[in-house]
Amino acid sequence: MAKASSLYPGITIDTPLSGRNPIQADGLVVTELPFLGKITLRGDAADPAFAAAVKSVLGTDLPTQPMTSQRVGNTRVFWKAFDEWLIWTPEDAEQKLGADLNAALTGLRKSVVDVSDYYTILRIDGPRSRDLLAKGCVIDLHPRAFHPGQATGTGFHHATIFITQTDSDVFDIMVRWSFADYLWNYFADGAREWAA
Amino acid sequence: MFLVKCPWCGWRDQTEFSYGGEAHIARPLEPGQISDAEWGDYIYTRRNTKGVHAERWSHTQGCGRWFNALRHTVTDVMWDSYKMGEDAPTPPKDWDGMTCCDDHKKLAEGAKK
Amino acid sequence: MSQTYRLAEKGRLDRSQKLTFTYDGQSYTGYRGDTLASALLANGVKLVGRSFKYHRPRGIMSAGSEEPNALVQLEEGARTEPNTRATVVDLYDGLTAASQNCWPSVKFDLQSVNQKIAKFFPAGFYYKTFMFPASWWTPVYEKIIRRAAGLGKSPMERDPDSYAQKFAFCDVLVVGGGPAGIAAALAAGRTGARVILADEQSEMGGALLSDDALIDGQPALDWVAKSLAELDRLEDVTVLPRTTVSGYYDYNYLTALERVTDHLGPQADDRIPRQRFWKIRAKKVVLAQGAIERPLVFADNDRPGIMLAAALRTYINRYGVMPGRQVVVFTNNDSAYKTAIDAHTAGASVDIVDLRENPTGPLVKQAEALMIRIHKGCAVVSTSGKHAVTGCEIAKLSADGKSLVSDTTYIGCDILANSNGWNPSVHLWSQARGKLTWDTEKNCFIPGHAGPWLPVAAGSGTGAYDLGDCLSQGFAQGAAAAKDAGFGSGEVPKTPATAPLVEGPDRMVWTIPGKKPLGHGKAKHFHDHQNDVVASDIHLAAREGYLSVEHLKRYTTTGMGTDQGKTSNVNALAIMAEIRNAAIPEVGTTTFRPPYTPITFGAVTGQNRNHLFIQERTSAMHPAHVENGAVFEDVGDWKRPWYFPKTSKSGATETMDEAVLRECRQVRETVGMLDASTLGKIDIQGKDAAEFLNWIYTNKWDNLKPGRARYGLMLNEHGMVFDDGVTTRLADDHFHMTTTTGGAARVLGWLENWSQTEWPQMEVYMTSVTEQWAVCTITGPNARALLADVTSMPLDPETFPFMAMQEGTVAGAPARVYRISFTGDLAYEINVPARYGLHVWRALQEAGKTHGLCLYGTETMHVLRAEKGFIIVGQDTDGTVTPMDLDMDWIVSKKKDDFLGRRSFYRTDTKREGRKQLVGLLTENPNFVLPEGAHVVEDVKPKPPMKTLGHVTSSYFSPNVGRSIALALVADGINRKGDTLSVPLMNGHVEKVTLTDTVFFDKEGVRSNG
Amino acid sequence: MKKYSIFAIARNARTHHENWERAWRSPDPKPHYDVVIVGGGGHGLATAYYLAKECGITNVAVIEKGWLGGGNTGRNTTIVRSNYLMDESAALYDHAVQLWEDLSDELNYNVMFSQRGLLHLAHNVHDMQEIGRRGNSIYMNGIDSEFLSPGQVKDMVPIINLNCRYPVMGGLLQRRGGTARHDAVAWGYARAADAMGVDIIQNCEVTGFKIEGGVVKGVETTRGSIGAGKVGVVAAGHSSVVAEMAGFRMPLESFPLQAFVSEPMKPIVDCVIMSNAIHAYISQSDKGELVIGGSGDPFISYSQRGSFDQIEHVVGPVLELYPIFSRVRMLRQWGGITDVTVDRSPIMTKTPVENMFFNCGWGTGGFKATPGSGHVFAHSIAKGEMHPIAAPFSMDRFHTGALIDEAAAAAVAH
Ligand SMILES: Cc1cc2nc3c(=O)[nH]c(=O)nc-3n(C[C@H](O)[C@H](O)[C@H](O)COP(=O)(O)OP(=O)(O)OC[C@H]3O[C@@H](n4cnc5c(N)ncnc54)[C@H](O)[C@@H]3O)c2cc1C
Ligand SMILES: NC(=O)c1ccc[n+]([C@@H]2O[C@H](COP(=O)([O-])OP(=O)(O)OC[C@H]3O[C@@H](n4cnc5c(N)ncnc54)[C@H](O)[C@@H]3O)[C@@H](O)[C@H]2O)c1
Ligand SMILES: Cc1cc2nc3c(=O)[nH]c(=O)nc-3n(C[C@H](O)[C@H](O)[C@H](O)COP(=O)(O)O)c2cc1C
Ligand SMILES: [Zn+2]
Repeated sequence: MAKASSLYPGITIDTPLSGRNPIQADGLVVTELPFLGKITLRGDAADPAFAAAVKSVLGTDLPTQPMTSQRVGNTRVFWKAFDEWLIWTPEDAEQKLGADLNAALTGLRKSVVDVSDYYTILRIDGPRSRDLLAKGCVIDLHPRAFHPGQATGTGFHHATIFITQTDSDVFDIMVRWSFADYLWNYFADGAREWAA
Repeated sequence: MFLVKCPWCGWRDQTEFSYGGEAHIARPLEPGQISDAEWGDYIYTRRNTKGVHAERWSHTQGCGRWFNALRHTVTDVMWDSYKMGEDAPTPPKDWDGMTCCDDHKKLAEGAKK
Repeated sequence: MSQTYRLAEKGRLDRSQKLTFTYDGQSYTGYRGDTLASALLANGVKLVGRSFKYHRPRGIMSAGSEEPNALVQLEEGARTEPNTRATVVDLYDGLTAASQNCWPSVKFDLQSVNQKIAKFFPAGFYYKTFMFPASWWTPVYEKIIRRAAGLGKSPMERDPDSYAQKFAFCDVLVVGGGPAGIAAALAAGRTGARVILADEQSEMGGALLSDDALIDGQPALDWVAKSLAELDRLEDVTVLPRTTVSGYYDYNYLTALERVTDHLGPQADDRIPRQRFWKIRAKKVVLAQGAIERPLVFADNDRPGIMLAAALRTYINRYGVMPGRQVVVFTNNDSAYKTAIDAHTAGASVDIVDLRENPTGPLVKQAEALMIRIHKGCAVVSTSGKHAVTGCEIAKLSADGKSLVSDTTYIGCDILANSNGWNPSVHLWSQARGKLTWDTEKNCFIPGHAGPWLPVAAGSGTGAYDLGDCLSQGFAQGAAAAKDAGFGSGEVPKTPATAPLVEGPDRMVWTIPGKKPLGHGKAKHFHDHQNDVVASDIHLAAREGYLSVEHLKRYTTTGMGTDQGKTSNVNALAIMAEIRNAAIPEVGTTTFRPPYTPITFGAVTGQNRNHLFIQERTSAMHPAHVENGAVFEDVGDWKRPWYFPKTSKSGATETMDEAVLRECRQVRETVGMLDASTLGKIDIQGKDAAEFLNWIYTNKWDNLKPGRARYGLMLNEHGMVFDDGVTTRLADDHFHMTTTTGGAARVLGWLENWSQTEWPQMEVYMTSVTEQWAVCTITGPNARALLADVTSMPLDPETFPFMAMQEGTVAGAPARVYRISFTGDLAYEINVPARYGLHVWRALQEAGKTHGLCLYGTETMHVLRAEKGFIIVGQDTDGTVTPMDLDMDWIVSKKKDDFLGRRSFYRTDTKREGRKQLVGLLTENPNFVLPEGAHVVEDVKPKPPMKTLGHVTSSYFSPNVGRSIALALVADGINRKGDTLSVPLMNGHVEKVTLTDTVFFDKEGVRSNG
Repeated sequence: MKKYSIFAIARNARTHHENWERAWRSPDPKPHYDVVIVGGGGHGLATAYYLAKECGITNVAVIEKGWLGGGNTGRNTTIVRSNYLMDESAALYDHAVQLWEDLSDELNYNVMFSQRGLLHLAHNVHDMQEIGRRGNSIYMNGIDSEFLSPGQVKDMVPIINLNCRYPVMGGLLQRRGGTARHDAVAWGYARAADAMGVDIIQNCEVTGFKIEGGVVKGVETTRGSIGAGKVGVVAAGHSSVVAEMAGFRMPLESFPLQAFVSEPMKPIVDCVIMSNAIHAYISQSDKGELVIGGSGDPFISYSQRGSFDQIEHVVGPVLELYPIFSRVRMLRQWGGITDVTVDRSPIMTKTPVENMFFNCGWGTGGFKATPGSGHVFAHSIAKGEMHPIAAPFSMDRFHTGALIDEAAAAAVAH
């Protein structure tokens, strides 16, 4: 939903899916998680200085195993690549986190980029979530193959997505702003077969 | 649609990757010192191997990293992948690409002996 | 008519559900559980189609997906569907079908005259004729051939149904739900493995559905039911009836088409997909596809009523139809005796014609005991009947099977069932790169060495026809597959008890001699019923040198029909082997290719249609553009405002030309605003970022000051321009790059590629931020005043000069404002995080009211930049253009030793004089706008060919210059400025043009200061 | 060679078609030929034919590792056109089209060359600029070329959906373009070449070359060594493999390209329609199948298959443009191995080995050139100098940079 900015008074802020009602079907709800903070962090995890500096800011070690993530409070840190992490923060926490990371990492090989608006996140919740994702996702999301806390980049037809499971039947899917409408429409169309 | 082994993310659908052509083609260090023909070969000429081909892939939709892999271009079976800068693994000389990846470890060990 | 041929008791039908259907305008009834074919046979309809070439009457030959003959046009209107095999259509109430490829009707088909002149249509006849006169081929001969060919008719309306795709993963995929497949699924499923069991039929059970076998002393179908119930209880087992596995691709990727609602008939609502296309990645695959019966190749073996023996048995037992009263069973093996026995039991009078002199199996004994007449050592040598078979002649065969050694005897019959043994279904095995072996005992191809994905086969698909063997193979392979996939110990469930199958040997006579030598007389020995290919065509092909099985296929079209030769291929190659005096495996098979049976395009596409075909990417300001009445242009997958037509009070809407003229003028007079969000943006960080850019761009970057921006050209290693854009240094180790809209992904890929693979030691990281930033570009003399209304940033040229960047707030939102210009006028590119984009756009629009703000789109942008001679990569360049060709030598650093593409400048052709170079063109008639793409010549000839010097890349009417302007790539153009050349157009007009500089407006470049 | 005609058929009908002679012999290889052609696809066979017919060199063998025409000649979507952008290409491909126009007659074999018209659709402004430039360029080269408005496109192809995701903004038509029967081309050339004494040797793979002092002397094959005065290599997808045998490399990569056909239907698509922006092309064969192709897989492969997702990427656009085909079914899909150059133009060239000539790099679009390619290549081999039409396509362009860049202008070469 478009809404008033809490940082800049009097300003309406939007997401690519502003104004959409959740997609609802039997065993399925799809909603947008708007305005989460998102930061791309890059650097050399093998460099102890880098690891320590990041830990001093995040309060946790960076995940170094492919497809894993860490959660500290409301912040989630995902392994994106061997030298890249994605951090999701609560709304409006990204500026401070970004600044803190930059400060802590000064002089080290690194990159910190705010990508909060580059992406948005769709949440699929319900026992049919896997069936919906199976309409386009090329990775196996069966409970034996993919667990809560795991995360990876992959594809959904034309969209590149980053997917993580947060709970037994809940998946959060991050997608570029300009592909959000497409993905949303895909889900909406796909959910029709279970429409109440 | 074959599978490609990302050295980090594991075996994934080929559609998640971008192909980057033949591997181990280094850019000439002194382009000014080489002939037009040598420069032309660097940009255009490729082994185009029928058989075991060393090639580059990027896990574009996944981790986004480039790596190298050996694939048999007759059957599209991938022997293994390896990170940039690492040496290529060595499948047995007579590997015909008609084995499944599960067997490659065994084959590789056999070849060493 | 009311199901005269329906048996009282038998069949897996729900007789409480009587269904009405229409065939060729006539109404009939059938039951739930029927196929269209079984229902037609129950109603005594045998003639269902006309053959491809000769338009001979054709009936129903099989009871499955291998059917070559009984193709119908299913339904009418939007849901019509050509070439549908009646044998696989589940009957539903209200079904409508019609015969196809015949006119005016299937009974009286005018083109059946082709039969009479069949002698003139041997294989390949069209390669030998229709050559004279040459000019007649396309308009006359080909038209006739096209009309005559082609089978059914395409739908002419949009499909009202929906389709879906499903990506599935499993440990064990079992293809085929006969006894072997069910056993495999049970064995695998019990280990806890994820199992998918797919069968193309409406029910699981395979051959058992047509059989009366016992398992553990109980009807086999009880075992099937019990097993399915168990599978249903296993959480990770999915059983998919009506699902044909269509393709077996690399790494155990298999596709399957599930017919979700086809058996229910047209649905009122398209919410439930009509068909679902499965894309399955399996760890292990068990192929239990069964076997397909092979017909005998005998004279006139194509009349309606002539069918496969097992098919007749299926009609009797599974569908409760005894389609005739007098049955002849013609066989070379024991299995067809079951058909004879069942037909006899169903009340028909039965004759068995057995090629074998001395058949011995227990089934033979059983038939003898039932007093069924058996004509041993005999063959059917002719058949008769106009629209359906009415009888046949039989005769004794010589020991070599090549000739008749007795007079013929006539037997009246209305059904002629025949069997030439079985072909295991090795299609998917072969698609999976598995080798085939010819089994000399069973006379068929069976799976040999497996391909890399190591599928396993079980059941009659391996040539094991004994039910017990099928079950035990299924259990064993299912258990082994699960174990290989990491489940269970490999322990094999115990096979239940079944009666052993005891069969005598077959007698192979690949071509049954007729009364006349092959190819003489009228009789035809069909092996490919659908494409009307006969044994004598194979002889002809061989005679003419088309000896390879692949040439045979293509010369005669054998096996190229919608059935892909499921019943014909092995017969064809066996006949070729005989002719060549070669062993059958030496002749070999043609290549098995997907799909196993034809798959609907709709299903392959699934949801990827209409608005989901390819994403429509839009910027954060898109809602405002829609409100403002923008007309959009497709740029890559983006929808960008092209122009903003105004509607006058009288209701007239501006044309594109009018809108663009107005927008162009107003931008230069007051101020305009463009949505530039789609430009690619890349955040570049790291201590080596500047050095990296030195490699990537032709100019120098290490000397750029933070807060300042610079334009760059990017080349590939061929030395050709492939992208351009402005890049800003945000900090020593931090740059913000922009790229063209269409080039964004390519450029990022290019940078990543070099940094990761060639220069991994460089400290530089790229991150795409295209959508992070929404960009409102304001440009024109009033731009500064407008911006001043919505920001408190200092805007005076000293503090905020051209090619500089400032951070601050605009309209209350955090912003980076870049003072760069693509119009040549004073301009600001206001970047805000996308969430603020719509707000800022609206705020600027509002504030702009007092500054004469006009919204403009990409077309005006193109005109304005052309006025200034700014290039558009991809329009004024095409991948063959160097910076020097663009007269942009100034941007190529002479100080750098190297950068990407530099070496290519020194190649003979690249450094050559007289290359095509970018110049301006002014037409003689200032109002004449050259078409883009028109060519420039020196010597105009009355008509082409004319030697051209280059072409117009950009061309517009420029209201600001007050005339038309154009850019062109012209050979040696830079040296030829001032010359007058010509542009001859395709409509005959020739426009004289003068070569000029590329800058048409504000040559002094003062306007960018405001 | 006995002449084929309706009369021949009638005559043979009387004798139950038992007296047709072989279309070509299956001779054993001779120890030496003046020219050995490696590769029995359309181009190789045409080369042999023109060597015999026009250059008076009849002591020629065509060596084919499998069956004649079993390479890309037997697996292409049969599109013929000459509306190429670059002057050099236009000259080459139009030379071919002119030969096509008389080919059935010349070979006495109906190759079913059907000038049903070839339409390129433009779906966006960039496409319009591309066809604008190409259409004019073709026109200036004296080749037929017409622009169509969307309405005219609709008149020509009534079943098209103009307002699809990328609306049809216009079209470029070449009326002389069309299709031909692929197999017949190989067979027709083989028969005519054979009749002039060319030996066509199938199931014989070239495994190496005899090269002495930088001069080729013969070929090694699975059926023994064969001496040769000159060698012309026309091995399409396998060009790099054969070049390796001769000790040099080519600027080529071999990519899979797939095609598929629908079940046959009554005539519904009259011309050939190509769409580069959404990448699908479609025509209907005389048997009634829709013949459909698109772009190739993006990795090298000799598997003669391709990935299923490429098929999906073609079916999607087809249904977008022709939604009525949603219920129509795909009958068969297959793949070929296309040797692709970076500029998407072929290579006809002398090589580092004297008397060895290469004709390759036709990639995804060489069927249409078959007669022209064979013709100029034959003359080049005979003379030892590249024919003027072939000369710009020499291999040294990759050193000088004088590419004939059909790829650069975003035209796709099918
Ligand atoms: C799916 C697809 C669609 C296409 N569509 C079109 C189209 O619509 N229009 C168009 O113009 N073009 C098209 N093409 C391209 C066209 O098919 C080819 O460019 C053309 O057929 C090449 O002909 P050729 O004779 O050079 O090659 P081929 O027909 O491939 O012949 C080469 C022969 O060399 C043989 N050979 C290879 N190595 C050896 C050896 N060592 N010894 C002996 N013999 C050897 C091969 O077996 C083969 O028979 C398409 C290609 C494909 C794959
Ligand atoms: N000589 C003989 O008497 C003889 C010959 C053949 C079979 N049989 C009998 O037939 C039975 C064979 O059992 P079985 O399990 O091996 O085979 P089956 O024929 O019972 O089952 C195979 C099943 O696979 C399905 N199928 C085939 N291809 C498919 C595909 N691509 N996708 C989805 N489904 C597909 C078929 O529709 C069929 O239902 C046994 O009872 C055997 O005794 C006997
Ligand atoms: C123009 C054209 C039309 C074709 N039409 C058919 C057809 O109607 N039926 C068919 O089964 N195959 C058809 N094919 C495909 C061939 O069967 C075969 O797949 C192709 O020649 C490649 O050979 P391969 O599959 O044996 O490798 C056609 C091929 C081409 C090139
Ligand atoms: Zn990865």
